[in-house]
Amino acid sequence: MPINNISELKIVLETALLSSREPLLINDMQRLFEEELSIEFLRRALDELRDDWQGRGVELALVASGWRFQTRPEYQHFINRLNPEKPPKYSRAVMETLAIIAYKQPVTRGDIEEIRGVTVNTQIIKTLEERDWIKVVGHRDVPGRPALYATTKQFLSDLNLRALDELPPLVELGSLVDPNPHSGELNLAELIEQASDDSPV
Amino acid sequence: MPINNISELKIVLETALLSSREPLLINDMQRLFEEELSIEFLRRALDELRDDWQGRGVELALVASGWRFQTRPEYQHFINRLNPEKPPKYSRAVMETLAIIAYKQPVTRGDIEEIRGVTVNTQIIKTLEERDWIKVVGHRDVPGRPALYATTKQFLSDLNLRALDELPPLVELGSLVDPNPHSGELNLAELIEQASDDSPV
Amino acid sequence: MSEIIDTQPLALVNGEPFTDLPQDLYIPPDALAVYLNAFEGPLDLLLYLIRRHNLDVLDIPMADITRQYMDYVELMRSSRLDLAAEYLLMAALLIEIKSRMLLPRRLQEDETGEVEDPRAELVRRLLEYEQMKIAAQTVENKPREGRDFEVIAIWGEEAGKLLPHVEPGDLRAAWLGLVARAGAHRRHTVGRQELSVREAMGQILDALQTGDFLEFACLFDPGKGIPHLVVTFLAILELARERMVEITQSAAFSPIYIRLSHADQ
Repeated sequence: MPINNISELKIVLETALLSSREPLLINDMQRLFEEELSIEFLRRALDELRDDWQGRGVELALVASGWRFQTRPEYQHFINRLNPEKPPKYSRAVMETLAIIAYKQPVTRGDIEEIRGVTVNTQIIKTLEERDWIKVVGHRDVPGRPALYATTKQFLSDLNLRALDELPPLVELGSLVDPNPHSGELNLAELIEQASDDSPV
Repeated sequence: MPINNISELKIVLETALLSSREPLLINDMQRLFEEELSIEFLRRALDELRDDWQGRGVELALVASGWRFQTRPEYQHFINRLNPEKPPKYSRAVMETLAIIAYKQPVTRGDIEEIRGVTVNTQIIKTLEERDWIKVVGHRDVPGRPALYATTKQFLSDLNLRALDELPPLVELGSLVDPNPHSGELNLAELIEQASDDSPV
Repeated sequence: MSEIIDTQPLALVNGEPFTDLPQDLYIPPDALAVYLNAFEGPLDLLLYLIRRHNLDVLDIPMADITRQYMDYVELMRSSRLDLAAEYLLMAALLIEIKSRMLLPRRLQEDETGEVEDPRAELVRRLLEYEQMKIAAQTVENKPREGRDFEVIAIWGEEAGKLLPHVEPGDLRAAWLGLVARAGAHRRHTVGRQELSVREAMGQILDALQTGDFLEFACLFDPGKGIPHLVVTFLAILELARERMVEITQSAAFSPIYIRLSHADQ
């Protein structure tokens, strides 16, 4: 579905920004589209979008870590009258990064990316560092000398643990979660290969 | 700040609904305001708000646990490009167990086993409980007092439903005959593929 | 999957071109286990056999189905008995129904006035199961939060103030999600012992933060017992192996010193 005009672009940007838990950089937004959209084009759409939201209770704002929708302070008192909200949740990306650091420490960002199969947003590491749950404990002696992350004492006490080995042991999930989202496309050779593989599925 | 007209009301409702992590019931929304607003007035504002969001990537929806803003499925492919992580796909065993609980609730594990003809792995129940899709709602008064499972509001909301009766009705199978008569010549790979394919008919 | 398959004959499956199946649906034993994995149980298999032959569930030819079903179970039994238990139970049921059908019909009517058909109960179960199978597919195809759409919750002051709560179980869940996505072939096992070593590695790195040399012996706390000493020692070895620390000793039996790699840079 290619983007033909700025109205379509604005709809997609609005949808992505409203649904994202973390602020988005222009770079992130470029990844939304198959075709390559120029930064100027995106910038213009964001400016228009910001104007469109004038006079509402929510605004599009540019903060240190990117663009995000946020409630305008004048409307906060309405929202405060609702029940105290349930505490927010970390995104899956944050939780998985934390799990990898907890179970595999000390690890570099590269290690985390290798396990997760996707690049690790700087914001995720920042979030965990600001919470004082992870810290840099050294550098690996390879080119670039990447930082090695480990969990902190704060992390253990916030999770009510005395030591890391009190973390739940990792039992294989078995076949409850389909490991292969394309199981419809399996062919015989693949199936037999899986069957003869020693690792449990 | 009293509410003078429906436009002002809509702005506050929109702000609250966009920023709330949980769906809001009309009761919740009444608490947003110092003055007492009638349910009809709120209802009308919500209907207008829903219309205002037509043609956007985000919609105002009414689900089991209340009103919420959510992205339209047609825009998911943009969002997926931003976040290449795929949510887990549940195995057939999990989905069959869920379907039995959804359509036959409340049921015991024994009931599920009776229908499926196989023992139900504890992990399957756990997976569904952890997702907050099923819960124990009581115990059957027979020896062993087995737990009775039912689906939760969260299950309905996650499937974008207001109530259980919005689930599609069960197919009546009195005389159903395979609509795909086979050719007689079969190929093993195709057979396995078909068998592993989730579609039953 | 591996448990229900002998790896040796599997090569035979690969070696032979099993493209055409005879009418009786015979499946070579080695492929059978693979094949059976695709089924959720005996009812599922039975349904498949019936559907494959385009039979009316309400009019199952018991003899044919039972024979065919027994072929499967026999093959299964030779490879893995425990998997076959539920299937064997079904086989017993099939045979029971078949034998009852061979007996002269008792002209006994039930309340509804119909002559009881020994197949009735099985048919009822098959239909109910198939109904649920279809229902499962229906539920699967419904738009689902997190997969087909997202719930909106933009940033607000209140949300910013409250910190998310995390339970140890959440970490495990996050990890399992990762493993599931990473695919079936990669196995991540982290034992308790390995964790202790990992934790000790972090502590040692932390102790070396100043960048100075520390004497090897300082890193050990004999008061914590022998397992702790062993874990600490293993941690130092692992750190050295991963080139996170440098270990030096100027001469035999002289003190051993440890510092962070490239601490001088």
